[in-house]
Amino acid sequence: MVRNCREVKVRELRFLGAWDEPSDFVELTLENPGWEGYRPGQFAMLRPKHWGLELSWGRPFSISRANAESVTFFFQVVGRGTQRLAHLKPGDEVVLWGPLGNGFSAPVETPTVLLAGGMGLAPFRGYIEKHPTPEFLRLVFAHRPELECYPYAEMSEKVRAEAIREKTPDDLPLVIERIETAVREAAGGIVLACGPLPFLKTVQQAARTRQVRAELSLERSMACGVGACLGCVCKDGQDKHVQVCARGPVFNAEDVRL
Amino acid sequence: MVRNCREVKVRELRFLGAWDEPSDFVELTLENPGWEGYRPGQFAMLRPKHWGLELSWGRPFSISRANAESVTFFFQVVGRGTQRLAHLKPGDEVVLWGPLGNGFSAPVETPTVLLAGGMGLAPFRGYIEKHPTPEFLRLVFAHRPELECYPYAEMSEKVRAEAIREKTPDDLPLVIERIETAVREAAGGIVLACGPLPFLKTVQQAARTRQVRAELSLERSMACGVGACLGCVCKDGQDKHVQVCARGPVFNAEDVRL
Amino acid sequence: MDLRVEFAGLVLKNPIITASGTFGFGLEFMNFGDLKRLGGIVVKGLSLKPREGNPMPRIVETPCGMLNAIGIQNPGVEAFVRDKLPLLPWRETAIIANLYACSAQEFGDLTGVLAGEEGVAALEVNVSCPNVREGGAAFGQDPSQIRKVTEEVKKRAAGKPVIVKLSPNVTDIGLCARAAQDGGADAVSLINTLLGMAVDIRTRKPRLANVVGGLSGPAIKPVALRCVHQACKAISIPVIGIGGITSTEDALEFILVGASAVEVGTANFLRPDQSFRIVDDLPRVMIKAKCKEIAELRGTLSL
Amino acid sequence: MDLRVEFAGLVLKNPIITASGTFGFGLEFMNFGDLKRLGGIVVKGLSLKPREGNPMPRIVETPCGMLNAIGIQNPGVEAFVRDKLPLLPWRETAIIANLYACSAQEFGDLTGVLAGEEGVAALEVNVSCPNVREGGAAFGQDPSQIRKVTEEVKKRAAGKPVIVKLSPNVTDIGLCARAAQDGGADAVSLINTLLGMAVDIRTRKPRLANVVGGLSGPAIKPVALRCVHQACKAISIPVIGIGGITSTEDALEFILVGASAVEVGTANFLRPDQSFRIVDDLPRVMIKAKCKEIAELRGTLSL
Ligand SMILES: Cc1cc2nc3c(=O)[nH]c(=O)nc-3n(C[C@H](O)[C@H](O)[C@H](O)COP(=O)(O)OP(=O)(O)OC[C@H]3O[C@@H](n4cnc5c(N)ncnc54)[C@H](O)[C@@H]3O)c2cc1C
Ligand SMILES: Cc1cc2nc3c(=O)[nH]c(=O)nc-3n(C[C@H](O)[C@H](O)[C@H](O)COP(=O)(O)OP(=O)(O)OC[C@H]3O[C@@H](n4cnc5c(N)ncnc54)[C@H](O)[C@@H]3O)c2cc1C
Ligand SMILES: Cc1cc2nc3c(=O)[nH]c(=O)nc-3n(C[C@H](O)[C@H](O)[C@H](O)COP(=O)(O)O)c2cc1C
Ligand SMILES: Cc1cc2nc3c(=O)[nH]c(=O)nc-3n(C[C@H](O)[C@H](O)[C@H](O)COP(=O)(O)O)c2cc1C
Ligand code: FES
Ligand code: FES
Repeated sequence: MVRNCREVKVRELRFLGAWDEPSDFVELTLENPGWEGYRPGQFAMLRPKHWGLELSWGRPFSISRANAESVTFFFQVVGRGTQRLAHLKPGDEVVLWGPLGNGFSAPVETPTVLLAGGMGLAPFRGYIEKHPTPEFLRLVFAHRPELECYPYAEMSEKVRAEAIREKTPDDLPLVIERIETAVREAAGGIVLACGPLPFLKTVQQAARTRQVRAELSLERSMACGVGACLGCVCKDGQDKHVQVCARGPVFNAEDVRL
Repeated sequence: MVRNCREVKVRELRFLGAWDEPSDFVELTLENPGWEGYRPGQFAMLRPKHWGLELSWGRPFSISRANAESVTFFFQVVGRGTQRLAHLKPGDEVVLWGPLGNGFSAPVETPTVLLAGGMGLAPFRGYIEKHPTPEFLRLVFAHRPELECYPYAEMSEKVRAEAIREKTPDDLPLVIERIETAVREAAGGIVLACGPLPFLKTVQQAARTRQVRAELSLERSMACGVGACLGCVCKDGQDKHVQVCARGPVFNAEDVRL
Repeated sequence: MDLRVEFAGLVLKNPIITASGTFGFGLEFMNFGDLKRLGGIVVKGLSLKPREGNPMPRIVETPCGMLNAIGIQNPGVEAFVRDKLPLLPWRETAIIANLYACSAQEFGDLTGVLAGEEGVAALEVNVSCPNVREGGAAFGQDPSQIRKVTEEVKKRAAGKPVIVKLSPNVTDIGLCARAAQDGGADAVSLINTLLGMAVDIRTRKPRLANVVGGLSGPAIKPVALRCVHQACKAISIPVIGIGGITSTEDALEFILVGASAVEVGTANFLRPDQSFRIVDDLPRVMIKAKCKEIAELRGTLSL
Repeated sequence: MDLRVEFAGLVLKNPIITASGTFGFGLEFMNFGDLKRLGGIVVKGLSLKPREGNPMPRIVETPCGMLNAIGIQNPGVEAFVRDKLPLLPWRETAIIANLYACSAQEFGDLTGVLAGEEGVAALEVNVSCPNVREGGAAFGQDPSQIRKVTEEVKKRAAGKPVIVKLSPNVTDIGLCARAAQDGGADAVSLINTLLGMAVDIRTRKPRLANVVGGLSGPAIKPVALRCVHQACKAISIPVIGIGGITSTEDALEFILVGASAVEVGTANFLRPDQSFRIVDDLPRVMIKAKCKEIAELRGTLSL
């Protein structure tokens, strides 16, 4: 696998929706620097070339899908970097390094439950597309903003899928129950989860209780993305600090402390 | 005169030409926040709203012209700020404070020689347009880049004008001689000069020798533009530090040390 | 929503004060906002005699900040009292004089001139200006000198609150804060600028005629917050936070760490109405921070 | 064009070195450029025993900079020598070990392990890490401790060049530089990070678990240049400039002020090939600065 740093051009920026405070949901498509062979769950660091020095770091995003021509990311505007990214225009140059990290397992002919919370949906788009036996996949998607903000419709055409929305905090117990059921139903197979921390904790807990194999994709603020700065660590099963960027972002549920 | 700070929209950005290293010449037109009554030679501070914090200051530019709808600046790309300004797009918002400073004298029916060096041409565009007796005006324009980089053609239609180009350093003595002649020919009238420091020094020297009344417009790096920071001072005739932004940018040639 | 703050004998309508040297004498900003809306205005550094300041160039832009070596150019304290103070809305907004001198004696004399002025709400003692070689830096970096100057000023202040402005260019900011407290200061303010430098590889010259200058702006905010945090732990008198404050959120960060009020400096150059905008934005940001009055937030950082 | 620099017994093919803690063990960057093109690589801080470092969160982005409180997480000096060093191109590029310890004795022992390693070109002694409470900060801020540690390391270095890395969080950087020189250092490098802090008004908590951390990046470049300038005036041994270097122009600024070489830190996070790009850009920028070899530029600032 080539792990390079390239300058590529923006091909398209598409707004999928907005929610609550001005928080846009954006699909960003860049020229592909040759990453068809990436492993879903891997990510890349992005930094538009014209960014000055105010932001010191690139920004990590899951590779949502990639084909011979282009690579697509899917993000939500949450702060200074994503705000600026949402102003990119076709032709703008972006410095891109990756694919980074390890990615999800993709066992064939194995019942696999994809558990996505919010933006955690991103990596599963490519996962579904690339999987050799998609009929074994099942997607459970928990979300708060409207479904239209996500590329869910398209994904649900390809695999068995269901979405559950937490419209108000009152819905939370139901969502948790649905996650737990999904984990239970994966017994003998595997659960792959990506989403916010409380979501991952629920999955980890359920997988432990039900003794289901599970992989969790973690998020951290990242400076380098390549394992050098030690800013993004989590604790592994032995209580040792390991870099999420280089040793993850995907961990076996039993090998990581959340 | 209202000296306010407003957010206005970009109406147009026009590239007039480029020269040498990638150095663009740009005409920037903004919505006019109500400045028809400005005095030519006055300037404004500009800061696009989306600039982050990397650049700490706005940038000062002479008001090149203003009408009821719009105000126009004319600038050359020389550094970080002007580079960013050259990427503005119609609709972008710019924070604008001004009109600032004092401006040039505009005596009626007085022989007036406008001496412009390079970007020093900017303020004279509006000066010519607003002058009640333009038949008394004469423009002498010294430049290095091609004439097409400047809005000279249009100006030369309205007043008696000549341009002299310093193509190579060898041409410098000729240019200096032409400046000196122009100053001499203004005897009994007034010289108004705007341009780089060596240019202004030549004018000041010639005006002193020939005892011609002259006004010089100075440039300084500016942080506030309103006389508060004391970062932009020059020395007046009594060797006192005075703010170029608030007490100038136009000074009587005999009242300033260059 | 209650935006008032009271400390060191001062009552401010809100905790936003403009910092010395970045807001002139306030009058320069009258067309950009209503000076009466500000919590306070610290005027440009004043000396006994008029000062021409340093030669040019005096300012350089740096990443997210700037360097300055103005050298306390000012018309002298008497011209201030005569020409500027009467034009300021001192009944509505605290006008704070910023004192610059090169000896304890001179600080005392300067205090003498200002102590009787009804329009002056408090005295901020700049023992920390790094630009002028004659003593500014030395005072600010030596706790025993800080104490001595404070005592001298306090003695002649006729009851006006004395605020000692501290330099961050020291090994132990807590010691300096304590020295000011021991000298009788009513409050301290910090930080003044960090000592910095810029050079031009083309001309091979320093970018400031004074060679070194003071670094300010968002770049130094993390250092300023740390210093304010350390000062708040070291002393019991009120602290005014300064350094890189650009937004209302920034201001509240300093208050969270323990500051009673803040001063806005370099941000006044982002746009001349920035301090007014920070004031206007206070209610919104306080709601976001879930607090109804400033005192409720002050020093509540959970460690 | 001659890009070589020689100083303190080191011969580097160019003056661009990657700074400790920002370039891992070099190996992390092998896919982004040819390590052999770098002037040198300072590896992540090493301690005698493996260290887990500080709890999370450890890093925060700040305007034109960042705070870190990693706390010298590292696998220990022996694992470095065994697992990392053999994979590095140490014959072609100077590999510099960065030493972290909490007592002079421990520094000595650490030196003992590294002194015999052919692959280690020099030792950089981190007496300045502000993140770990046990002593780092105290060493770096106390000239007599700096001297003592330097002597101890020098004694056991078996002739390998000893570079003492200085903290900027002091009143007088010249004194610290002199202490290193007096202790027998072959060179000093500076600056390490400025002590800073960041807080979150929403959670009312510090943004670093360690509360305070080290500020680095372009934001601090003016402070770094000033410190290097002062150190060069204070001592006669070579100086390595560090702090906010992002471009080739920045690097040459430090050399102009007197540095013999520079280290690039936080800029490695702008993009992972940034240090390689700075090297590639050297010839172009040197032509712009009108100089044919580095030595011709060094210390030629005209005051
Ligand atoms: C491996 C990996 C893959 C990711 N994939 C995606 C993706 O596909 N789509 C997507 O929208 N986001 C993704 N993220 C999160 C994304 O990186 C952050 O949302 C982004 O960096 C925020 O940048 P900002 O400058 O807008 O926010 P900032 O201004 O830096 O911060 C704004 C807020 O976001 C928080 N934040 C910052 N960085 C992160 C982070 N890395 N993780 C969680 N919270 C953070 C901050 O604490 C703060 O509260 C991923 C993160 C990682 C580590
Ligand atoms: C009253 C006034 C009116 C002006 N009118 C015009 C105008 O109509 N058109 C125009 O093109 N320019 C004008 N200028 C100059 C203009 O302000 C600068 O070119 C601009 O600020 C440079 O910004 P920058 O960020 O691109 O350059 P920077 O990156 O800040 O600096 C690049 C280079 O330009 C130099 N420089 C920076 N600011 C100034 C300055 N104010 N004066 C001279 N050199 C400077 C720097 O020293 C450096 O060498 C005017 C300046 C003043 C003070
Ligand atoms: C141009 C300029 C002039 C200054 N003049 C003074 C001064 O006269 N007296 C003083 O105590 N501080 C002076 N300062 C320091 C500021 O008041 C403030 O302490 C410092 O800039 C840090 O705050 P900031 O980052 O918000 O600017 C000056 C700062 C600047 C930028
Ligand atoms: C994430 C990080 C980790 C660091 N770790 C070390 C270290 O282990 N030892 C050390 O001497 N300096 C360490 N430093 C300091 C840098 O080597 C350098 O001195 C400092 O960051 C200033 O340079 P810069 O502004 O170019 O980053 C670290 C800096 C950062 C940002
Ligand atoms: S982001 Fe630097 S080690 Fe992971
Ligand atoms: S730019 Fe601030 S006084 Fe002129």
